[in-house]
Amino acid sequence: MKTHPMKLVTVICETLAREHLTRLLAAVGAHGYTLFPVEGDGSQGQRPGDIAEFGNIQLEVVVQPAIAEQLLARLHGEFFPRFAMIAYTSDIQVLRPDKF
Amino acid sequence: MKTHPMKLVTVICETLAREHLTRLLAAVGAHGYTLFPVEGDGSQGQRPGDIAEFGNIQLEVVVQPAIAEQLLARLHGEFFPRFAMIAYTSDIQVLRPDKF
Amino acid sequence: MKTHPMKLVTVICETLAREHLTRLLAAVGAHGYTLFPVEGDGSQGQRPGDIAEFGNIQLEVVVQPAIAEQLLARLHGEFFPRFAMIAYTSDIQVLRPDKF
Amino acid sequence: MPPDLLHAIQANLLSPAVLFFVLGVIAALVKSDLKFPEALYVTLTIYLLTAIGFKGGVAISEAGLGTVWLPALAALALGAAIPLWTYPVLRFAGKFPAVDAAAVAAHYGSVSAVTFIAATNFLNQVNEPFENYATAFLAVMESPAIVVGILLGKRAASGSSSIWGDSTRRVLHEAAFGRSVLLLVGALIIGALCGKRGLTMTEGFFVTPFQGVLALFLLEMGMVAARRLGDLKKVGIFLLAFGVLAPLLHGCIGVALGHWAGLSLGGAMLFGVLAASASYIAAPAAMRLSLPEANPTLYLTSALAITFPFNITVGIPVYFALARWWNS
Amino acid sequence: MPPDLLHAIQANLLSPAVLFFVLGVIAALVKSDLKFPEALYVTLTIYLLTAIGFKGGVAISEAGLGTVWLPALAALALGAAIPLWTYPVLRFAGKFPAVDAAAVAAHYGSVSAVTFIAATNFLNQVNEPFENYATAFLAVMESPAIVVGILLGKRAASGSSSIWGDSTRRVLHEAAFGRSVLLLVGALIIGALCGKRGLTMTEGFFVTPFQGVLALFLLEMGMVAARRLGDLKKVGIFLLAFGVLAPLLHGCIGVALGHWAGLSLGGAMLFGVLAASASYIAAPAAMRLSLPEANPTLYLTSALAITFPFNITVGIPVYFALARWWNS
Amino acid sequence: MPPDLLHAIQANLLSPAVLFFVLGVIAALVKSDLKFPEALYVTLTIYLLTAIGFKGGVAISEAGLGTVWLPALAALALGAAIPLWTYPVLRFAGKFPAVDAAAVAAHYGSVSAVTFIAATNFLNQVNEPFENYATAFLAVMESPAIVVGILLGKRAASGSSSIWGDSTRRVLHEAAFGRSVLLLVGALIIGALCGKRGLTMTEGFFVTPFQGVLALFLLEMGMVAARRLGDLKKVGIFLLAFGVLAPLLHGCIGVALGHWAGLSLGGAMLFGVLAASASYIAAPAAMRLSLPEANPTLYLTSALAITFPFNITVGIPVYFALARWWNS
Ligand SMILES: Nc1ncnc2c1ncn2[C@@H]1O[C@H](COP(=O)(O)O)[C@@H](O)[C@H]1O
Ligand SMILES: Nc1ncnc2c1ncn2[C@@H]1O[C@H](COP(=O)(O)O)[C@@H](O)[C@H]1O
Ligand SMILES: Nc1ncnc2c1ncn2[C@@H]1O[C@H](COP(=O)(O)O)[C@@H](O)[C@H]1O
Ligand code: NA
Ligand code: NA
Ligand code: NA
Repeated sequence: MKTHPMKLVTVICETLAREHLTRLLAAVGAHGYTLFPVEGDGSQGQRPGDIAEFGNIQLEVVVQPAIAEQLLARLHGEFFPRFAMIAYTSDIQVLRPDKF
Repeated sequence: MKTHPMKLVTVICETLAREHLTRLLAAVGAHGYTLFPVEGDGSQGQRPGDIAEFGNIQLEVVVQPAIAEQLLARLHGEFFPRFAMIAYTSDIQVLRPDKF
Repeated sequence: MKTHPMKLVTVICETLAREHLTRLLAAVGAHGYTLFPVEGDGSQGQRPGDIAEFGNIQLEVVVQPAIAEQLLARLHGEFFPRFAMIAYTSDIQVLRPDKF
Repeated sequence: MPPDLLHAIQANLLSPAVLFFVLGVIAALVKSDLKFPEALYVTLTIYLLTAIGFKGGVAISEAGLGTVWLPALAALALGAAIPLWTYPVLRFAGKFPAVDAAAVAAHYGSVSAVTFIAATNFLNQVNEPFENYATAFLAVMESPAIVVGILLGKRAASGSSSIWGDSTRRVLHEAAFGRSVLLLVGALIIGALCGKRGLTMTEGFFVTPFQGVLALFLLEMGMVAARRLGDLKKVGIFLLAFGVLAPLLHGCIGVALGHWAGLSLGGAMLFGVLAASASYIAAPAAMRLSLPEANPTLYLTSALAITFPFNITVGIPVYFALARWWNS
Repeated sequence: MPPDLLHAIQANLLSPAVLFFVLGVIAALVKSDLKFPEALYVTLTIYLLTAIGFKGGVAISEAGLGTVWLPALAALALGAAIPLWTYPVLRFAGKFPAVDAAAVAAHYGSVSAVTFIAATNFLNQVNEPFENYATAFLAVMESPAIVVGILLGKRAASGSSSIWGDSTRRVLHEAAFGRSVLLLVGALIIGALCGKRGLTMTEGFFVTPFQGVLALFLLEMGMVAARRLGDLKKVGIFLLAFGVLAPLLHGCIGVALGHWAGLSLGGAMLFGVLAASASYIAAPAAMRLSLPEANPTLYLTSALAITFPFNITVGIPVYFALARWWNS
Repeated sequence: MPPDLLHAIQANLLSPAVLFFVLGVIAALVKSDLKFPEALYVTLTIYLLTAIGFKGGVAISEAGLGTVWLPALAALALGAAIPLWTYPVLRFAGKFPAVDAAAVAAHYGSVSAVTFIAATNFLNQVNEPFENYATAFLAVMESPAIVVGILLGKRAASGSSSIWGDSTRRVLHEAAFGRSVLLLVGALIIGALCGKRGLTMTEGFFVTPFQGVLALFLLEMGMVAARRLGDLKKVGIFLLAFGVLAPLLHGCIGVALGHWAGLSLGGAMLFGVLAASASYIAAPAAMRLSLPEANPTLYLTSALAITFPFNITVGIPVYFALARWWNS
């Protein structure tokens, strides 16, 4: 099977940033995303996750490298100063490059 | 610590494909898997996840590269046409290669 | 955006190892972590996850390569013999290397 | 419309359960951030199924199996038969591909437990007595149509490998031990074994809060149904009409059959409701498993976004009026 | 302290609900592994909101809208007005940045449903009657202060791109259709449409277990509030004092206004409680969405770790004593 | 078997709670897709523990601490003592490694709250009165055996680094503030502080639905226990026999001790049930934390798949017959 390189961008952030984030994804042109609630600990303290509003979500999005670049830039500029969060990219291989 | 390369195959799909998927994993010879419910958005619409049957799962399986290859091929041939889903592979390092 | 290489260590293990694990993370100097409950199947049988105490968690931690090394070594020496678990590392890119 | 029917429709629309359903629809339409956790949905399902199962079982222990078996058999037969005429209608009049026609037919032969519960709620509200053991009909009607539908669809679909191959066995397993059948039949048997004494012990749980729990559940179902409204335009005018006419036709047949099987007015009406209702959880799950080629938008939209809301709001009082007319 | 007040405080502290709250605080302080699942938290919220909404709606249908509109308007106006004086106090006396002052002000103008429910619980316990339709005041007071607070804060903050830009529309959407407003207003309307008959049908769910459910919920809220106690030192002495004095002041104003609007002793006390309480779910969510520059530690700690526990334990009996004094 | 015992066993087996347990076992054996969400499991646990704790506390406030302290002390001592004889039996007769023997011993000295609750349910059903404050014995018996078991096991196991090192402190912390102890003891104290009046306020929640909730919980526990049945062959015949004989022996001792401590027939029986029951949540969690070298298959299978179902179905009526025989 021929696979194609793609970028996976993972964002872990406070739940209350969710709507901003999904709007950002639409803005940079991502075609879909996956998310789920997580617990966490970081520089801004523990997030036990018994109340969604005070907890974290993890959001994963598969995108073209160029879009990943753009996404990271805007996360850095607009989100990092405002929200408790981390973000990272990794290299993945997909079968249907046109889907992303 | 000496680490060994292995493949992580991640599948995000509608919950109702779960049983087919785990049977496919057994068929190609994976030794275990991990899964959890997720919400998502994609070409086939939003999946809010308040009813498991209408939601998504994310399934992660660590396998030998050859098995990953086989798994992808069968996902492509038998699952992609039938279910709302995405799948991708990434390179990971493990300590106990014989476990996978 | 200039990105910096970092290691993502993923641990999937029985929930009852949680406290030991988070203490280990603190001991090796990780600055945060993310975790969530998962279901799984492996050499030690199915873990359906309807009772947290009998289920699995997945823990993800972003660390410097040197710390990842140390973490893996201690997982191998102290955890693998004791708990149902797997662990693997992958290469990721972050924007704020000083955060990890 | 006869004034009685109007009155019944109005009474139904002003019940807490139906109003909470409407609130759920509104919540989804205005895109409110209200969302039920998945665990709550499952919990409510487990509660409602065990509660009606248990009460039904107690009723069987009072009435005796001798009274129940004939109408139960009729219910089972009706469920299995419905796909036999809905399939050709969808296939030839509706021009649907064979797997899609089979899948939709399975949904309409199977039943919606919530619609049934809402109907018993309605009967309680208008003080119309009914056979409590009617839950047994619900229990036996879920699976037969699904099996029939899959058999119809399998002739057309083709599974290419062993993952798909042995699915018949799995379908029968699901039909017998799937979550809802297991809970319903299990609770029925438990109720029958415990009898009235068991009910006295547990009525603070299975009876006291029941109507309120149903209202809460319908709030969620309103949201779930309304989220599918956007797909209405994708399914075409034929299926839209089918989603309203099929339940009306099946409701008539069901009421008549229930009457013929010796049930009271209320019981015959419930029979009609079962025939008229379409499954939207068990049947879709079975179709994804056994006929993954069938298009889920078609059967989910018609069962969940058309037939379910129609039955909950208008259908139930209509079948009641039918049963009354038949009885007089 | 007058003996009456002491007695009221003692009665409140020894109620199951408040003792479970204290247990929750202790659980968090000793770092017990007790944790409520998120789904349980949401379920309890949905239950409490629909239950008081529904009962309030039934009360409206009994009392008539004519009785309710004036005090409801007064409640709405009071909620919108509170930020107008708390903002300058925080900005100039407290020396807080503009966005932070605006955010905190929004929290104190908005309301805490749980505090309100605990207050009705207290009134039931001391056998003091009150207008059940007071839930309507709760419903109309949640959003206005949030909107006012955001407008105050927006003048200072600056959104740099379109993701942040169109937030006014979203804030108004939230204010009208956010989860808690939707459930409260929806259940109020349903209750008003169903009237007494609807209540009879569902009281096994909405009334019978209510007080116990509240106790369970306060157990969780005790843990949630106590987890924030560690942040007390971060917010400074000014906000600490504000978190106790603002509710006392607003409680007085609320009791007086409620009295002026023609409410009974119990109703005026609830009015005071609403004015005194600070939002810790709806308002923080709105601030993160619309004023993400504001520091959440400030508003969460003051609303959740200071004002909420103060009101639950001491505030409620104090506002009761105030209302009694005013009435005599 | 004496006819009385047979009758008691039959009465127990035909109660809704036990039948739902059996349904759960069947659901797991036929591999039904029925599954309780984790949040529901936790919620049911929290509910059951606070409900019996609260009612127990009210009973203490009625009876006075003077009545309760002696049997409570006896319970605590019994719990701590049981591992002292089960450990050598397992170590030398059973030939288990030291850590495994210690771990299993801890489980049998500790208690199962659900078994206790099922026993009170049984007593209610056969109209046998009992001391409601017996919940206090449950509360004090959970931890001592776990601490003793860990001390026994620690001598054999060796933690190689500081993550494992300071575990004694953590074990004592868990013993005092672990979830179930905290809820039980907390609710006991709250109940004692509130007294009868507190119970009147909350009985719609803590009493009315209690028996039904227990039935639902046992449905889940049936599934959980049955999933372990596959491990029966891994634990060996010795542990199989131990899982049935140890509870019988401990039940006798408990009934005798309870009788000696001045309890009624029902109270002595509950004492026996506590001694006979084995922990399957708190103890396994403590073992994974403090004796991670011990093999969980051994202690989980014996406590959960052997002793628990045995007690729920046959043990409870046996201990009842024992208590009756002792009393006569
Ligand atoms: N080093 C890390 N590894 C994994 N997750 C992290 C890490 N640091 C932070 N997080 C996650 O990101 C959330 C926000 O981080 P922070 O802003 O540092 O509080 C935390 O609650 C964690 O869920
Ligand atoms: N680009 C993407 N990144 C991450 N997850 C995706 C992406 N596209 C689709 N998904 C996930 O895969 C599911 C099915 O995708 P689809 O078939 O496109 O509807 C969605 O509900 C998402 O959870
Ligand atoms: N090959 C695998 N791929 C993904 N997850 C695995 C794999 N093997 C084991 N796991 C996860 O790790 C847990 C413990 O594994 P084990 O010790 O093999 O039972 C399982 O319950 C799974 O959640
Ligand atoms: Na039907
Ligand atoms: Na306020
Ligand atoms: Na014991």
